Amino acid sequence: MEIKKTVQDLTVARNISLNNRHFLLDLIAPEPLPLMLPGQFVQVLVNDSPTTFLRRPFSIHQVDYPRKSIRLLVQIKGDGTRHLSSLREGEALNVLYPLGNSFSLPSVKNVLLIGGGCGVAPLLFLAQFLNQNRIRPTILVGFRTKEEVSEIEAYSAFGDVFITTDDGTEGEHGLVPDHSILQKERLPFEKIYCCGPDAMMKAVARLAALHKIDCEVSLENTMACGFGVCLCCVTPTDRGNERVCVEGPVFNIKRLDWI
Amino acid sequence: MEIKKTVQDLTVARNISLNNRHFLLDLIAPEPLPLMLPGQFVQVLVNDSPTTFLRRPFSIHQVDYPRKSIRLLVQIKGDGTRHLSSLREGEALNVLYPLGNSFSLPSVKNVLLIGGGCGVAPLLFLAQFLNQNRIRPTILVGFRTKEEVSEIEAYSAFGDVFITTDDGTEGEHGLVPDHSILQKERLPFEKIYCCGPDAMMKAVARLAALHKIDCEVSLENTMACGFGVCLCCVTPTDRGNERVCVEGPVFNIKRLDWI
Amino acid sequence: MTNLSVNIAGITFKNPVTTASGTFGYGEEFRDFFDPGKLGGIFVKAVTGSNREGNAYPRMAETASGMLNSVGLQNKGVDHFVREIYPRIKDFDTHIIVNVSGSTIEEYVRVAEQINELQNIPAIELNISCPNVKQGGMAFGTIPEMSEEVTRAVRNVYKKVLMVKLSPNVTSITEIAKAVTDGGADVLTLINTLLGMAIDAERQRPILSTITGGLSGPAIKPIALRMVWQVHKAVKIPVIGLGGIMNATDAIEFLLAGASAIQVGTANFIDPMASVNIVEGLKAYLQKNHIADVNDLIGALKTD
Amino acid sequence: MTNLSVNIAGITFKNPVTTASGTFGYGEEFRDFFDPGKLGGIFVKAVTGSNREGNAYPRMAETASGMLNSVGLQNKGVDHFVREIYPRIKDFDTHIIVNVSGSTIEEYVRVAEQINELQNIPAIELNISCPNVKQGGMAFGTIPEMSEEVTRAVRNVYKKVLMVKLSPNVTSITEIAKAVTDGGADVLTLINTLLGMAIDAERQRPILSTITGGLSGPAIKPIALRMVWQVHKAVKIPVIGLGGIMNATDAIEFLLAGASAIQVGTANFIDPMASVNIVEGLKAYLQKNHIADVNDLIGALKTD
Ligand SMILES: Cc1cc2nc3c(=O)[nH]c(=O)nc-3n(C[C@H](O)[C@H](O)[C@H](O)COP(=O)(O)OP(=O)(O)OC[C@H]3O[C@@H](n4cnc5c(N)ncnc54)[C@H](O)[C@@H]3O)c2cc1C
Ligand SMILES: Cc1cc2nc3c(=O)[nH]c(=O)nc-3n(C[C@H](O)[C@H](O)[C@H](O)COP(=O)(O)OP(=O)(O)OC[C@H]3O[C@@H](n4cnc5c(N)ncnc54)[C@H](O)[C@@H]3O)c2cc1C
Ligand SMILES: Cc1cc2nc3c(=O)[nH]c(=O)nc-3n(C[C@H](O)[C@H](O)[C@H](O)COP(=O)(O)O)c2cc1C
Ligand SMILES: Cc1cc2nc3c(=O)[nH]c(=O)nc-3n(C[C@H](O)[C@H](O)[C@H](O)COP(=O)(O)O)c2cc1C
Ligand code: FES
Ligand code: FES
Repeated sequence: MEIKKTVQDLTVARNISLNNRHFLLDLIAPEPLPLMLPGQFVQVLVNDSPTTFLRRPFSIHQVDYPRKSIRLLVQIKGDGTRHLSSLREGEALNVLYPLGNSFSLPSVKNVLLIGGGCGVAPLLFLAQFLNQNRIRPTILVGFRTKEEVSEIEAYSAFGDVFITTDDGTEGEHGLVPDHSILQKERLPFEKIYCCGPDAMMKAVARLAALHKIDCEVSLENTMACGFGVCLCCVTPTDRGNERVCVEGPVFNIKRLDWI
Repeated sequence: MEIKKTVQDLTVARNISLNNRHFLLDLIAPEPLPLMLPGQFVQVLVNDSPTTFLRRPFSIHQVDYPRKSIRLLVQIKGDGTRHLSSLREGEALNVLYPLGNSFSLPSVKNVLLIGGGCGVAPLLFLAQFLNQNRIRPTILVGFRTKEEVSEIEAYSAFGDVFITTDDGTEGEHGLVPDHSILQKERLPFEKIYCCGPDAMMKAVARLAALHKIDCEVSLENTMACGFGVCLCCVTPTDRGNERVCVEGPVFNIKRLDWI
Repeated sequence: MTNLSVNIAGITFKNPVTTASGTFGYGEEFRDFFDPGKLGGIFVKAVTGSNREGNAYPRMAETASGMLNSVGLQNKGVDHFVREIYPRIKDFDTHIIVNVSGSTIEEYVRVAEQINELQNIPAIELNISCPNVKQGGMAFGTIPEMSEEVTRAVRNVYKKVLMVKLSPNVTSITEIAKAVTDGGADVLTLINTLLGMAIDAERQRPILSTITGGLSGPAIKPIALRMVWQVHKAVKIPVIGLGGIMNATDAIEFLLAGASAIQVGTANFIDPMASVNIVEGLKAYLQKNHIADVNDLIGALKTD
Repeated sequence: MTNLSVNIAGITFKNPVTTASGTFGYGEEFRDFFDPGKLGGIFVKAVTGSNREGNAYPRMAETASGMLNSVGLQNKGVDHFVREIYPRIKDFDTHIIVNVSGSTIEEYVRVAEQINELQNIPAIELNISCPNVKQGGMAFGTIPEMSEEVTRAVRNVYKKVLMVKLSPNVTSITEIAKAVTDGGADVLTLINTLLGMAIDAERQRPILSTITGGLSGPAIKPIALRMVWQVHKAVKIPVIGLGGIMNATDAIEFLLAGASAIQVGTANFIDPMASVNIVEGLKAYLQKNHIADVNDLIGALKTD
């Protein structure tokens, strides 16, 4: 099924600061939302930031169809995200969406979601979607430090949550791929979905390959257009260079040259 | 006396809309204001306007030394001034000031100030300054239409005010140089100070020359730096190309090649 | 009634707003947003002799009011275009023009010959200005003799309207323009991207895998306008102008400087509606200024 | 202790941050804002053989992340410089370098000879790249033979450090760089402005009195970085880099690309403190990254 893309002025309903690097943006559409799938993303036009020329891509963190609202989870990286962090209720934000493919619906039951940093963004939507399909995933999320651990209640509603922090101030100490649930000789998972920094995703991909677990990752290649026309965002796959914004952002690791 | 220029973050104390094209900005300095003279201007750094690269020059409209406050009168022309129009109380504005020369203190008593559009900006400060030097000027100001006629009370405190509007909805109908007080065979003025659109200033300059009245005009050449280093703002004078931002903005019409 | 249509080398464009090669895909991706039939024309992504994977990622760097790209002509080759893509787009209600690229004169000629057979393609745009391929590309476009030679070789086999897209990375754009005109071009398109570079100061590395790439966007508009103006005065054939056009005002500036039509490039990425909005804005400008025919704007810059 | 000083052709600059000719006056205008002695050097406004009034107003147009200027070398001539200006600035606690311009080789030579006599001027910067004068200027800088010839002529009379400032409006910057090096230059400065144009769509007129002018500011940074990188690899003499540097990060990018020092130009207009802020930012970067000597950054771009 082909979902029609649209470019729309959404209205900021809430801008919720989680900590000094992360915030949630609730955006309300003027008309019923198009159907969206977990793993898809939006391209946001950042106004009034002289150093931000192109749109900025963000995963869809949550969708509330009745309220015609989508939620983004944003980490402040540079000028673009800094400008978004100061958006106020009622301001308009021009958004191009929904973009990209999505995570696949698994045919198995033992599913693990792994997210690090703001790579957790698409996993909440995915967890909810899995629940709707009667799958309760295990969710492993990594943060830098205790202050940044957030939305655990939201995740817990959809699955069993495990936490790591880089500095050990909450959950297990260390990086996500080092968490004890991944250190067993045989892992109880049949499918892994992973999103986060490249190095983390590659480590998880190696682990999945080792344990012969099917694994999908969501890439965050830099983008100019986000809807398939510039060919700037490509990644090498078994079919040559493919567009992360159309054929991705979600790829099965079998199709990448990672391992 | 050399006045030291400074570049400072001023705080917006008030942003007063006069009509849908004009507003007043009150800016408070963090320390006592430098001495400023009527005719001088400031260069404002417009934040968060992607299409505004250079600073924007504005005349000093009023000065309140005890409150460490200066007031600008701004007309919305393009993106830069539009951004300034939405500044809120408490926001910071980076300002480079004071710049340029100033109107000269007249040695005569019968003085006429003529301003059109936002060319009236420096005249309020000048009128106040003249009063402090025991001169009560005649003040002739032109506006587009009734809705834009503003600050008449402020001018009236310092002199006798006459008004024209382009559409005749208030004061005399027509352009400033056509006002009846200028249509006499002998004009009762010994000095004219004029600021406004080029065409208006040139008409006034011709009139002044005809009546052999000493006349100073304030130019608004486009500027890159505003403090004398780029040589972009020059005007031809009897000493060759001179910088409007340093040797001006005020020039005696004798020194220009206008007539 | 305001006339928006322009005639360029015998082809009537319903309006002078077209889209730049490499920034509009094959037009299909924009159908979610608007009917491509509203545009004067579409210049599709570069087509080469055979499949190319293009350069390695990263291929993009954002710069002040612009971007660098080093896509490197990724496409599936002319056979694939003729077989798979052409049938899908040939009935668009607008002119489809194919951007023809290559590394050798033979490759350009071969692609042009195959496109010549496609009934609904009224013109090709010879890309002798791509800065992102090791051989050919920009090299052809920076040497007058080579520009003329490749143009002439294609002219010999291509029977419809031959447009040639010039590189701005040259000392004298008029010299190249004249050489290409002598080679038999019907129309000149300018400008392609300027060769630039971006560095990540934290990682102390170039941002692009290819180190250098092509600069596009509003940053280059002053250079593009200057070149269109110079070339318009130097040659007799029509010029299509582009480089940093984001809105109708920009487009009008290019028409005034002498462009008979304009292309919208990088702007498509930021606003997929940019090109149709420009059609509307142009119409509004003409009406506001009581100009009955858009042709009255072309080259109408007053310089007295 | 972090070392910020660089040695360029025998001159020790206390730091690699200098200011670009035509954007810093004679340094005096900045004394209200900071002590010019904090800078590595100051390149003063172009000096020509005799008084020049420059071009007519308007001389400036704002563009996307940049500006066009067509000042046209307005200055009171070399005699006036020697007599009036030099005495006022010669004791600044920084290197004063004179930007030497002209319309003929004789004029360049005459100015260089006179500046050669000024004890506190350790170098000149030969401006063979000004796009804003009818004769000479950029013409010299776009033809390798002429670039070499004017450099050699000045080399014959100028005994101190000879820097030559290159024009970016060329097909091959390395070819010009090599020609100028062969002509006897000690140092290359790049880039000067790119030739551009701006149009007022409402008035249907060019904005500049001269129609075209020189583009500067962040818009041109990618092009400048690319040229510095290319030239740094192509010649053995030091390169001074500029073009759109607004902050310390930009400056570091130029150093990484191979510049031994940088110049701050248009940024001075927007923030008179830009250059000293860059000195501070550079120091902070070195400290944060535990780099003891700024020389370790020069040309250190990792491209493996
Ligand atoms: C499909 C997709 C989904 C994404 N989802 C989210 C999300 O849900 N939440 C979120 O916070 N972020 C997400 N990102 C990343 C987000 O787009 C960037 O962090 C953002 O664009 C940075 O913009 P900026 O202007 O603040 O920073 P910039 O000033 O543009 O960049 C700051 C620094 O971050 C680096 N950077 C910027 N973008 C990327 C990138 N895509 N990959 C690697 N490095 C980069 C830059 O090189 C620079 O060093 C996503 C990216 C993609 C492609
Ligand atoms: C010394 C001086 C004092 C000034 N004092 C005042 C003042 O007190 N109040 C006030 O409202 N304005 C004043 N101006 C004019 C003001 O600086 C401009 O209107 C402003 O810079 C426009 O900025 P913008 O970004 O809104 O418009 P832009 O988008 O830059 O320009 C919009 C339109 O106005 C034209 N324009 C812009 N600046 C000028 C100019 N200087 N001369 C002629 N046309 C111009 C442009 O060409 C364009 O067509 C002064 C200018 C100078 C040089
Ligand atoms: C991502 C990207 C890909 C491009 N691919 C091509 C191409 O395949 N063929 C071509 O002739 N020009 C190509 N160009 C150049 C554009 O067609 C255009 O000449 C240039 O971007 C300047 O216009 P703009 O500033 O409006 O984008 C490409 C530009 C970009 C940004
Ligand atoms: C207003 C102005 C005047 C200039 N005058 C000169 C000059 O006299 N001599 C010269 O060599 N370069 C001159 N330049 C070019 C600058 O020195 C510099 O090479 C160019 O602006 C690029 O750097 P930037 O982007 O940092 O400004 C001038 C530039 C500007 C903007
Ligand atoms: S970002 Fe343009 S094709 Fe993917
Ligand atoms: S604006 Fe720069 S010298 Fe006047």
